[in-house]
Amino acid sequence: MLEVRNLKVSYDGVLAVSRVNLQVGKGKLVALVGGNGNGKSTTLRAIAGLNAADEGEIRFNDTEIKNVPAHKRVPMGLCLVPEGRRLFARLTVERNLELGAYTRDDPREIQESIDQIYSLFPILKERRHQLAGTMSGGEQQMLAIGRGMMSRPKLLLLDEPSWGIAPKFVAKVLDTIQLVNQQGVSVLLVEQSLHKALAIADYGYVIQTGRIVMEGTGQELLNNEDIKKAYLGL
Amino acid sequence: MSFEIVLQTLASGLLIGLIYALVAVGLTMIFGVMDIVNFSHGEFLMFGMYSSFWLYALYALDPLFTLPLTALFLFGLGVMVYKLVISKIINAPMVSQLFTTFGLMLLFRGIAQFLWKPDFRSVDKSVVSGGVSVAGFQIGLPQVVAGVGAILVTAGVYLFLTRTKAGAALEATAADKDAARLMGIDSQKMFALAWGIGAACAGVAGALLSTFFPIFPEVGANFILIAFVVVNLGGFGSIIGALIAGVLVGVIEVMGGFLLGPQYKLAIVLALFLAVLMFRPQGLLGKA
Amino acid sequence: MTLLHVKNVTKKFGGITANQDVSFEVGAGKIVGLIGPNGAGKTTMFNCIAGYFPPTAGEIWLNGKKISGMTPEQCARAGVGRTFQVARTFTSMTALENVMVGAFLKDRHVGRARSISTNLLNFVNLGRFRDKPAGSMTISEQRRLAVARALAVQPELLLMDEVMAGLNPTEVKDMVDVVLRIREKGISCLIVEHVLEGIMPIADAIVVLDYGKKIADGKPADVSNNPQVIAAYLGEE
Amino acid sequence: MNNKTSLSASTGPAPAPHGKSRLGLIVSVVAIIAAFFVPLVVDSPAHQNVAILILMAAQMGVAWNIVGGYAGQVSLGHVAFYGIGAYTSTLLMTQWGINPWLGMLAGGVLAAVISVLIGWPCFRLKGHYFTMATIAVAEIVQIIFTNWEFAGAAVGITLPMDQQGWGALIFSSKVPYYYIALGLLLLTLLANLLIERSYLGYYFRAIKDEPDAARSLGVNLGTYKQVAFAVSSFFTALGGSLYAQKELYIDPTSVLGTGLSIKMALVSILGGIGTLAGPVIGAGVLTTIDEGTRILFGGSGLGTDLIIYAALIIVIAVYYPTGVMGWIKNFLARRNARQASLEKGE
Amino acid sequence: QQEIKIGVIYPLTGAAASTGAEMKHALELAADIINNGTKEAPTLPFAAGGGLPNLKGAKIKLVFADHQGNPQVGASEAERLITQEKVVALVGAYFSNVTATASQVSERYKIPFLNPESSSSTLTQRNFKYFFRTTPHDDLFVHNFFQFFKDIEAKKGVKVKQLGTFNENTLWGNETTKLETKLSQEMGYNVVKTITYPAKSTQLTSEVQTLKAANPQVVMQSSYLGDAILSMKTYKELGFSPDMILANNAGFTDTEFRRTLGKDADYVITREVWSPDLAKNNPLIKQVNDLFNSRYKIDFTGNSARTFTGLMTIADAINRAGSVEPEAIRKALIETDIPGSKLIMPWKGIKFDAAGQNTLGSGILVQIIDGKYNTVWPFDIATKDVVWPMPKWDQRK
Ligand SMILES: Nc1ncnc2c1ncn2[C@@H]1O[C@H](COP(=O)(O)OP(=O)(O)OP(=O)(O)O)[C@@H](O)[C@H]1O
Ligand SMILES: Nc1ncnc2c1ncn2[C@@H]1O[C@H](COP(=O)(O)OP(=O)(O)OP(=O)(O)O)[C@@H](O)[C@H]1O
Ligand SMILES: [Mg+2]
Ligand SMILES: [Mg+2]
Repeated sequence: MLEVRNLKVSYDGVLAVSRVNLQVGKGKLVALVGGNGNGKSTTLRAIAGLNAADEGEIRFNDTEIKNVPAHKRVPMGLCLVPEGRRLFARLTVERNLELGAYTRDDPREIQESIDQIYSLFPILKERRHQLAGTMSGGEQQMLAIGRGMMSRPKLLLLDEPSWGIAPKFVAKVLDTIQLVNQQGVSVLLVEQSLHKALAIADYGYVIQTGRIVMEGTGQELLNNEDIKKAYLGL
Repeated sequence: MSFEIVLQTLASGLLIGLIYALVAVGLTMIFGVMDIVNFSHGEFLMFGMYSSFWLYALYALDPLFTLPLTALFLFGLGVMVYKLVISKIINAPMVSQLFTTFGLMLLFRGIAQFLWKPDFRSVDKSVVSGGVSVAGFQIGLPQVVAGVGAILVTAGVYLFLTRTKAGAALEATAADKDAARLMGIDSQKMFALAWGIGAACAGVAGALLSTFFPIFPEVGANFILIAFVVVNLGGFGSIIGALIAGVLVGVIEVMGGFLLGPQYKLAIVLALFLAVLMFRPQGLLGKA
Repeated sequence: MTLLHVKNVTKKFGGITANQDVSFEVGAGKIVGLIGPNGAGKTTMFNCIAGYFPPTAGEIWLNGKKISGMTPEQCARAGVGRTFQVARTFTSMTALENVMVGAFLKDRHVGRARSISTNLLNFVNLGRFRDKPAGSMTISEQRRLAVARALAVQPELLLMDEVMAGLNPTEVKDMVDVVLRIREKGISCLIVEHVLEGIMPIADAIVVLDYGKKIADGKPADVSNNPQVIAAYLGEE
Repeated sequence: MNNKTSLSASTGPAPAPHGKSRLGLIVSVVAIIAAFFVPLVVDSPAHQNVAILILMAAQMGVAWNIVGGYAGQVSLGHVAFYGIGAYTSTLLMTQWGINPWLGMLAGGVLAAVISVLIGWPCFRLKGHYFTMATIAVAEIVQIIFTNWEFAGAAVGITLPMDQQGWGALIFSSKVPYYYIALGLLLLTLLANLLIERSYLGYYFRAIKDEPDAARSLGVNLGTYKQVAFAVSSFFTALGGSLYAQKELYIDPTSVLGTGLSIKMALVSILGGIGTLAGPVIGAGVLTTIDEGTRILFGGSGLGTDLIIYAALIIVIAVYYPTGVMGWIKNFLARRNARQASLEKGE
Repeated sequence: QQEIKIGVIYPLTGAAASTGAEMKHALELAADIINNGTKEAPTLPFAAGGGLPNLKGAKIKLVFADHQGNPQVGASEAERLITQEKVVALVGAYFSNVTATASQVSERYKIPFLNPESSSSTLTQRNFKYFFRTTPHDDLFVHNFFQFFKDIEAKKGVKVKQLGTFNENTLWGNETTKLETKLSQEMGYNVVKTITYPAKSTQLTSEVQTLKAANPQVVMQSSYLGDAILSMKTYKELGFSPDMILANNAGFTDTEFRRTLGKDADYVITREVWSPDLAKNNPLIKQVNDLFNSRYKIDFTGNSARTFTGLMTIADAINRAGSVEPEAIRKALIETDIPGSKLIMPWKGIKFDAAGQNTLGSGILVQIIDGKYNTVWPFDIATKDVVWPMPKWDQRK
């Protein structure tokens, strides 16, 4: 479904990602893990089209999308829930959700999706007329995830979805992701709670200083000694 | 001072205020969506006036009938300005944006002077001319038509922004253009649209003005300061705010000038404007 | 000895009550965790303590001085340092300069402020970013930078809002180290954190908020066994 | 917990601020020395006049830059202070025969005082609202002067030319004006340099970037914005006094017109906002373009000069949004990066 | 062959650019006549062509500069023209405030400055040695207004009592207002309303409203073109019909004023210094105007005619000086004595007093009737009888 080859991205001439190779199969849940500042977000942004790739290939459903502008990747079925949420702070919660469905047309179906999100995160329903920017950190994160799902993506890119979410809810968020995945949506997940992420992932990649240094199934990685030492603090 | 004079003054203020509103709507729209202050907005107005004038002078078409054409022409101009210039400075610091639109202002004036000479022109025989006298006071017919036009256009823009999908997309782009792209919104297109509509509003205002205001390359200078005050007073980005503020400014200007001395009419408007900002730093209808 | 005393603080936004009649204390040289579900009112409490919102009701005292009603800059002078949930970095300045802005509160001398700040950057393990534009750091790095910056005002109480979010367990451990060393300097810490591995082991006390109200208060071990806390926040594990 | 770090200051000498600034230092010293010799080399008064215009524009820009660039409070009403400077020294001299040097100082102080009256309410406004409020204030000031009989109203004031020399600050030669303008510019630059290097410079930039965060570090926004505003208006007013002494005629349109406010900002932006040398470079470029296009194309009456001038402004703003200084920095950074990557063998 | 450079400073861009363009044309025509001669106006000085005879046929070369309406730019340009272009004299600058700064520069350099059309009376009160002005100034013009009142009272038996002033808030408007107020008091007229309005207004409703409320018999108005047009439209719209609008030149004499307003411009009386119908008294006027018209497709106006005369005057002085030394030119200027018959102006001639002011200049009043300017005062040179009062708006056809 998604295939990234030799991806290279830089900021103002400084390389942030060099040589990233990864694949996400149809209906799979793939995790991308790594330490702080190693290029996870940059990789996701490049896939979504927010950062231009200097070199390499990004193939989505067998089409090369490297030069497709970000907004045209959405109707193709690609959606990124970005780091730092990037909500429309001055708009209401509901308006944010509606905008998530910008590429969709049928108002009734859109309403259904909104209701689905509301049942998933009841607080959003309660606060649907509050301005997104005044919601608490965790509430905003839920809204960001919800908004991302509104476009009915085929591949969902999630950048640290559990950021700032209370422990009780982290499980719920991850459950939700799994649920979405089981409904046929492929997921590429960047997550810091490694054990939780790798536990639900079909496959995982480890990124270090802009390169993929290790890959394997979730369980393999969890049991790897190097990983335990470097990332799990064991 | 008689009651009639008060009524008369109010009416005149209201009518010119509606024009201010229309000029300001375009400005506030561009600001609201892009956070860019367009110094060259008065020149869009000027181009609108010249467009009406030339259609009138060359083909004897009345500005009122060519209004859609003028609007279309200015829309195109706005889009073109966006594509050629503004799109390159979206991420630049606020001051360089000011600088660019200021340069555009000078450029447009220079171009107008180059193409059409510094002469004053006017549309002398419009289908609407002269005045009507209602209940003892007189108002100019062109002004009335312009006022009605201003209300219609403002309402149209408002409905477009609040009731259509494109309006929502504009709003989203305004809030966070990267996030909007992630929703599948073509932010470039939205910005171009904002400039198109903004310029078209100014163009329509110019067309409506051309039936009673002299036309010359620097005419924008007469309106731009007032337009800025109106946009601010209404709250940057607020269409309804611009409408209310426009009328308010028009009435205060005429009334204040009449009561306290015409030489201070602008000072009165500005002072009241500052006073309002002290209590509502975000303007009347602006969001904090 | 109590350093911070929050007395019956209530904060409302229009119809929403973000904090309701919350009271707790932070002892001198102690680490206190402030936890609770999303939207419980933790960040709001921080904003009240640091002077960003005046409480709707109640009072806040620091070191025997009433600080509720003060402006943020007065609170900073009174000894409150803070970080923000959204990083709020001075993006056009380097990492070092960011910290120096804080250091100037106590010492206007540029050279001294610079050396204090260099030390602080190393202290939070960001030494290598010293002369880099702070805007190019990742979000989690920027939050750590904010810790150094807040430390530079030489506070008596440091408020940290989710500085461990976005860190993997190893990095969390490093950050825990940093927090412990802050306490060693005699600075009290009030920490909002969802990463429990980061806060539970080191906190001297935990305060739990839910829907704006305090539902528990005490030693970490007690709090984590409190059924109400489990139901509202921790979830069954 | 091995590497214990001390929070207290180490008393050793502070490391040099920026290694790269050494080049800047050399260039500046050479430029300043060269500036002293300009009138000796350039003997045409018209060219000297252009040089003076550049220095005066630079001085305005440097003064504006303190509040508009460093502190990020974009004032487009600074001409009010310029006018206050011009009118104060002129009125003091024509009405009471007070020496223009004193008048200049008085104008500066008065402008600073008035800046407090303006700043106190206006600094509650943010971004474009602040900018617009400053424009409004300046317009009001202009209207007041246009109608104020004592200050010559719209007619303006002609300065008497009967006394000349350093005491009266009026000369028939251009050279003294050149050195006065240069001295004023250097003084303004010095003030700017001291600010930039002191805590104030850091505070100003912090306020510009993230006012809320600055507050958490004990920075009182109102106070420090006001400090920047007052210093800036003080120096702007000095420039205004010099204008009056040089042109010997002032009226509301020439020393209180909005165009001048914009020019102050333009000069800084063009050169590089929030940098020391930026406005000076900007003034050089802008004045040259301005004078050049007018001299080359202004006689035609077709507005060609305006078109070329405007087009140049736009091109510069679009392609070098951070000004000449930004371009230089970028250039150096890129070169360094290239060298670094060469060394790494990438 | 020698070339004599004369610097000319006018507003070639900016708000007054259209007037600037007319004056530029007038100067070009004058220079061309001097250099190449003309057969159409044989009695005009230098009509033989071939440059300045006393300087071995040296040609005049005009060096144009644009002051953009900005006093500082005016001064810089003067500085440049004098020191760079080495001009021997300056001509300019239309706007009184620019003339003020530019002539200050020429005074410092001891270069003659000939001002053909700025009317601020203060300009010749500065004790300048190198400043000469051919046009009469506002003092005289305003006096003309009141003389006209006296004359028309005597001739037509109308009583002018209530005056209103309507002047823009600039140097020019302000000085005029002061003079008008002063003279009304001296001559027993009652000013019922004094309005100074900000130039470049978007609307003049409040002003006209105020004026209308005061109900003056005659409005004395000083406005540039845009405001002149706007005010006339507002008068009509608000139905304000005074007995007479007595305009102080500027916008009201601009070609565009009539073209724009058409019939609505009729009956306005404006102070002038020149009018084509004066050709009746002086054939030169028609000849030169025809030349101008055939070349630029426009007629002379008061401004361009004065500017033309200005250049002729300086050329005359240089020729008599027989030298390009500024000092010699100044001397020659002081001795200037051109008779009225050699001018295209309705003046008795040109002769400067110690302050540099031409003492033989005078003004006329013209009234627009059927879209044409007709000299109506002084009565002895009038080409048409004055229409008084002007018809009310609703009684016009
Ligand atoms: N806007 C930017 N400008 C310059 N450099 C940047 C920018 N954003 C990120 N970088 C740099 O690129 C590198 C990779 O950053 P990225 O955000 O992809 O890391 P990450 O793996 O997502 O880290 P984290 O876990 O902190 O989110 C970092 O060294 C960072 O400093
Ligand atoms: N300015 C505001 N206007 C309206 N509601 C607000 C405002 N600020 C906060 N709230 C609401 O108050 C409640 C408490 O918010 P707060 O940010 O304090 O939560 P929190 O405990 O920090 O949550 P999180 O862990 O998710 O960051 C939330 O429901 C939030 O939506
Ligand atoms: Mg990241
Ligand atoms: Mg929070």
